[in-house]
Amino acid sequence: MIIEFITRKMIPFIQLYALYVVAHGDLGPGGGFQGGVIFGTSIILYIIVFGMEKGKRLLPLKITDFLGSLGVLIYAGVGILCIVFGGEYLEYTKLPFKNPHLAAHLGIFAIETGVAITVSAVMVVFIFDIARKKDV
Amino acid sequence: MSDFILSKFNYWASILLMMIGMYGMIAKKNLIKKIIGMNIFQVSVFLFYISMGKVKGGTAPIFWEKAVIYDNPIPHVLILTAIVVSISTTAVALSIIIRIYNCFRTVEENKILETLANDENQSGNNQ
Amino acid sequence: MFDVFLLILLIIFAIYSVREKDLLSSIIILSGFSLMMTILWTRLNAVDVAFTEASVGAGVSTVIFLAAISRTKREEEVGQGRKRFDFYKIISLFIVILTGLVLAYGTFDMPPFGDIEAPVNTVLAPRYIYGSVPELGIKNFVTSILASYRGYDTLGETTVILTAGISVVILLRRKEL
Amino acid sequence: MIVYIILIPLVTAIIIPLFGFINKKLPFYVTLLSAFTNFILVIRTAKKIFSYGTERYFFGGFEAPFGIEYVVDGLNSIILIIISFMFFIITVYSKRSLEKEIENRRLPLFYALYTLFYTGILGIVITGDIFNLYVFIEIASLSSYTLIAMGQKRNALMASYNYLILGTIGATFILIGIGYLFMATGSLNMADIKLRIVPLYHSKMVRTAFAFLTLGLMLKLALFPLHVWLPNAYSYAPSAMGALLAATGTKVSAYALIRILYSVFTIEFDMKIIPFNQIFLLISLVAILAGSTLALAQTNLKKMLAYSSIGQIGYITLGISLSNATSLQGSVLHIFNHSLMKGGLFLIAGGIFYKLNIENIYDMKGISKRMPYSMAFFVILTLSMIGMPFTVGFLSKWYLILGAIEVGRYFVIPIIVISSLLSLIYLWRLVEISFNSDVDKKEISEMPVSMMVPVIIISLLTVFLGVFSDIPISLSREAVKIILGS
Repeated sequence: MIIEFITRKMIPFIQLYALYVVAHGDLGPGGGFQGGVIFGTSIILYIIVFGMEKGKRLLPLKITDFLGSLGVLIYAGVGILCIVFGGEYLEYTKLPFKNPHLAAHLGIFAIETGVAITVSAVMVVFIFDIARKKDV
Repeated sequence: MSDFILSKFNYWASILLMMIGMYGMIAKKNLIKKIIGMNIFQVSVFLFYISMGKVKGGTAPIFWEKAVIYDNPIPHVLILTAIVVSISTTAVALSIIIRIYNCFRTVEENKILETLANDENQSGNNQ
Repeated sequence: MFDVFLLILLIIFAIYSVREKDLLSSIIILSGFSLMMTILWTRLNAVDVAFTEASVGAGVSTVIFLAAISRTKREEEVGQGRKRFDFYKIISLFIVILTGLVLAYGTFDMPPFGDIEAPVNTVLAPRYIYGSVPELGIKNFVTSILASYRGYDTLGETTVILTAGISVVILLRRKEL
Repeated sequence: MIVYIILIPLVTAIIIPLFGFINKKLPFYVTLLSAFTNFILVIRTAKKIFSYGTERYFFGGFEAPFGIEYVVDGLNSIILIIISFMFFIITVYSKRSLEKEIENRRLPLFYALYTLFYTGILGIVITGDIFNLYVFIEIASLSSYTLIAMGQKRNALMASYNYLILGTIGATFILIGIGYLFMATGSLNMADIKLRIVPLYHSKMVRTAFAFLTLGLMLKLALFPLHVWLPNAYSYAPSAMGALLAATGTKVSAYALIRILYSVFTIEFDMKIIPFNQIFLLISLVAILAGSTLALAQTNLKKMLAYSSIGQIGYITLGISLSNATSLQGSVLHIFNHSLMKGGLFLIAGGIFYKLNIENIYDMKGISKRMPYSMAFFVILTLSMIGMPFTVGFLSKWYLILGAIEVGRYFVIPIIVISSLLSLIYLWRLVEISFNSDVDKKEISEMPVSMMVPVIIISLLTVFLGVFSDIPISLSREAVKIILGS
């Protein structure tokens, strides 16, 4: 009971921290990958405490599969956008924003988000499929 | 002499760790143990890379007005990529091991090879 | 000196983890090994890498190892009637020592640890360190290299993760397991 | 422009699972479309390269040693052509074959991994950055481990696991090599390293880096003493995947080895500073003989072809070790030819398994009556493997022999002849058994059209390119120009 209560209260904070890590990758340590792992861990914690069934209800497998692809698609898509706006692949400074620094910031934020989405989805998939005892 | 040893100690320690990991990877017969060896092997290679990026008196590679010398950020970047590769390999390897366990009911290489040899004999007799 | 102590401890942990017959303890020691590595890397100022290793090496990787042994076997079996002269082990030991010697041979020409004049620190690094803030406005050099200068590697890295995810799904998501 | 060569398969691989949600059959057509587009793109790029010279692409607009660079030149465009062609052809073949061997609901993810493998090998071929090479080697390896594990028999799992262990050791060795090289030169760009390495010939770091890079690649290449993972991996993988691996997997590693030897290290370093060539020559000759002999001992058709591959890899490395223009041309030609021939033979083996469910050679009595066309093409490919004149297999052996004569290593010639005779014996064995007329099952049951057409195209190409030999020869001459840096 207590564990469930604490987990329920803790998970939002872990997820908030994960978002902070993703967003602050360009200022301090951290970035998409670390943030993604932490976000994935919050869901793993939920699964460990509340069981596989509830975890699956919270985040159906189809959605994790979809998110895994979506993240890489965002990354590759940002690169292609850079080509569309006249730069080379992944040349963020060519994105149409006020100044190159802002463009670089937003471009990097976009790809970090992509990385975070893929990584957290795949981490959840790892746990779902490796820890599962039977077909649930 | 002690200067010389200290100046290379990080590299030698990582080489020793690599040897331990690699030994676990080839000599052990247990499939999971091999993967544990693989993890040690790869992490020690990462240690080797990180050691080469250290600069005497350097600060962490994050912009800071007071900093004079920074540590080299390139090895850090390369290793971030390599860590991801390492966890991916581990996950795939463990999935294959779970499948192997389901087919053979064991994770010892010797026993699996025995079972496979039996398989082949039987299919040979049937013909 | 603390670093030297840590390194020696790391070696002891590694040996113990490889030798231990109970896979559960072996995995826990491996996790401790990763944590100590994290401390060492923080001391070497590789904060980003330490952060990742703490969450991946000591966290996720331990969890999936534990999950895997919970679905397979926990004990490593010792071969019946241990032979005194195990040919296979001696061959592996020989290969490993040979590898180690070649690696050690390479270290003799290396620039000393922490040398700022080493090629590693003079060829590419200055451009990244002094270019990152004016060119891109990114304060964390690791992020600027990871996402921008060598951003394509990171796309490859994300693809590797996706590959692993698809692999795990295709291998394990089935009825008969 | 050349960045699209990677982007098309990469994006395809990502969206295939999404198409899989809509319809289980759609992924095949998406893969086919992307394979075809990519093949056309590669051909167009290659045409441009041959008329205007090397093309380079800088990611993110950061110039060479600072950013990651893609390079397409005379050497890798020939490899790109053969890889993208074989991938397209095998994709056509894969539809029926995989429908039989893989459960339907797993097909979308299978095709996603299959395309990721293709992305990985294309990345290995096209990149000009040594760490990027490692990343793409890992993409290709990880996907191939799983694809091999998808084989029907339970041996496939063990084959995949062994490949995973040895492949990871190989990849980690490559990573160590990159580390030492990075430490010595401070650079990661191949062309830049080549410039910086000249004053460092006697550095112990560079030598260690050389040892680990070549050793790691030899593991991936399955050169003779390190070949143990290959036969099982090739023979227990799903037929289409086995064929793809045989046609592209080791060839790409051979290409990477050539790149490392000649575009990262210099030819003086390989030849004069260290005794690499003598050792390598010896290993190659042993590999040629051992591969052919071991192939004789096999009764499983696919395994026999896999062991024969080990021998053929020896030919490729033989040309590299002789290290003159003619022998290198032989090597490049052999990468090209062998990809074509071995791919075709594996496709036929897969077709026989598809139709009749047999793999053992001695069970194949009289199958020429049941599958006459397949066996006819098998004979054509066999002749090419042996090195008959007017087939493409003749060219590479001819150039290898000429190259050996050029440097006065005459003892190479009898070994090539003996190995050709051995391959005649082990391949002809099947032909003879299949034409055995004791069995009188008359009804013809050929493989389906979509599987037959690729085999026909490959067989005709081996003859066509053997007769009009200017095309492969001029292509490989361009490649050698790049290797020797003239």
